[in-house]
Amino acid sequence: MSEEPKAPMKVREMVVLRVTAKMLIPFILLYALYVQFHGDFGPGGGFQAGVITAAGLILYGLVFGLDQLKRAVPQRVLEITLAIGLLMYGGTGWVTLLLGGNFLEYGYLAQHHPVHGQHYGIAMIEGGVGVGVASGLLVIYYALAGRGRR
Amino acid sequence: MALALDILSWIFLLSGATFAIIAGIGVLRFPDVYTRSHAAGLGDTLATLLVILGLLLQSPDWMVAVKLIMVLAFVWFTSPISGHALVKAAYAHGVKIDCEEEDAVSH
Amino acid sequence: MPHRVLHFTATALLLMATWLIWSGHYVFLINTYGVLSVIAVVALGVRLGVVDEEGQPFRLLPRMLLYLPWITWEIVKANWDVAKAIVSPGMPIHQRLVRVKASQKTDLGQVLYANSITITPGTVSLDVRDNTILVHALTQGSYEGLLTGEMDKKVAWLEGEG
Amino acid sequence: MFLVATIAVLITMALAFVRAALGPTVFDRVLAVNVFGTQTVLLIAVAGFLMGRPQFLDMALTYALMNFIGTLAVLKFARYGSLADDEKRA
Repeated sequence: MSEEPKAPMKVREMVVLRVTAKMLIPFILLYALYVQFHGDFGPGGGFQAGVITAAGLILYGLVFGLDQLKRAVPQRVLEITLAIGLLMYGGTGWVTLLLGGNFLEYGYLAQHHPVHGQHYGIAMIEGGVGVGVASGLLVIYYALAGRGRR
Repeated sequence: MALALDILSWIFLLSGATFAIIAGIGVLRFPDVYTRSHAAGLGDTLATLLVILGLLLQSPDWMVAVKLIMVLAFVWFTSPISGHALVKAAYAHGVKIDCEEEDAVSH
Repeated sequence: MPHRVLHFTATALLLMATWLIWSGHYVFLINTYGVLSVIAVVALGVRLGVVDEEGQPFRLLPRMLLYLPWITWEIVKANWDVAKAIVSPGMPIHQRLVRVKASQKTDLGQVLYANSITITPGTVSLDVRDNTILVHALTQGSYEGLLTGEMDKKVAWLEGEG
Repeated sequence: MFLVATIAVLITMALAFVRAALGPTVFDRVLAVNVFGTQTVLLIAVAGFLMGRPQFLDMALTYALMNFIGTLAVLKFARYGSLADDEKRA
């Protein structure tokens, strides 16, 4: 029984929030990825996915404390993923330019199948937006949550 | 058959709507935050259940039905958590309750 | 250690099933995204420490299926009581604040009990500590229903040998 | 019939809005906003059917999620004056 995994931090006083947050968070994160990858089919896409990811992690931060969240998702990592998100967005645009099209003219990503090119392009852009928005919002949360009213 | 389903759906939607309005009246009418939280629970649980059931009977395919059930499950799962967090925060903050605390653990 | 790996796998399967039910688009690309997403979520969940026996209590599932209809019926009855209290002109409310015993053995069981109390209108749990729950009851009926301890026993049964 | 349900939900939202405006404590306002949010979820679901576009349900789920986390965040801020501290340090 010593193998029994311990809660990351004994938040004894908030037992209801701790247990239920543990149940919810995986599903929130999965839902965010679902929204990310079903952008073509319904209302959704990178921006909402980024917001939901950030919301799930902010819920973790609210329940387990900012320090605990920062230990799992360090600010350094977020600064890098924020840059990666922007690069994915901008990079796709530059690649289409280099391939002879206009900025973000997706058709040029697959020379012989413009429709495929559009799929790759949109997937890249949405991915970039999702990663960028999630990291950006979390960085903002880190910055704001560190400051109290008092 | 379709008519019977429509009528059942009607009944669910209308009773759900009624309970939602009753919940709203309760939130407005009750004297303090603790009693109001009970009224809010009314809107979260039965009103949501009935409205969703009414919509379920009208859903065009099973995807929509699954998503309706997901919405219901999510609301039912989170409603007690936010309700508990709310009254707990109000109590810890010192919002007065109109009665004395009693102990039922010993018996 | 194998116990934990088993749990991670079960969680991944649960998440994958959720993905498939949600998605509705069964093409190779989307299913691949699904598998990758589930792996990513489980990895992040393990890192956050939310994937364990307390977060995904699979052993409760069979009894949960029997518990859910019961609690749903309790919720409907409690709603009826509170709705009556709201619409009657005299507003027959009788507030009580009472500390009741939570005989469940684990935190998870007590949380399930506290949430069951809160989700039935007429009673709301204020505080969970030291195997007791502080409850605010709205009407005489909800207060008496709470004191019978029926829900406490049901949730203890649901929790099983914990 | 969806229209009747929509109107009822809107009435409930109006009632909750009055409570949010009246207060008196911050917790009453949070409670009212929470009720408002749940009704919004129902409104999105019913409106989706009213307009024949049940894809709105994804949005309803997202809104329910935001309502829940928003409520917890505001409560935490109202209680501790910060979004970072856990209970022991506050």
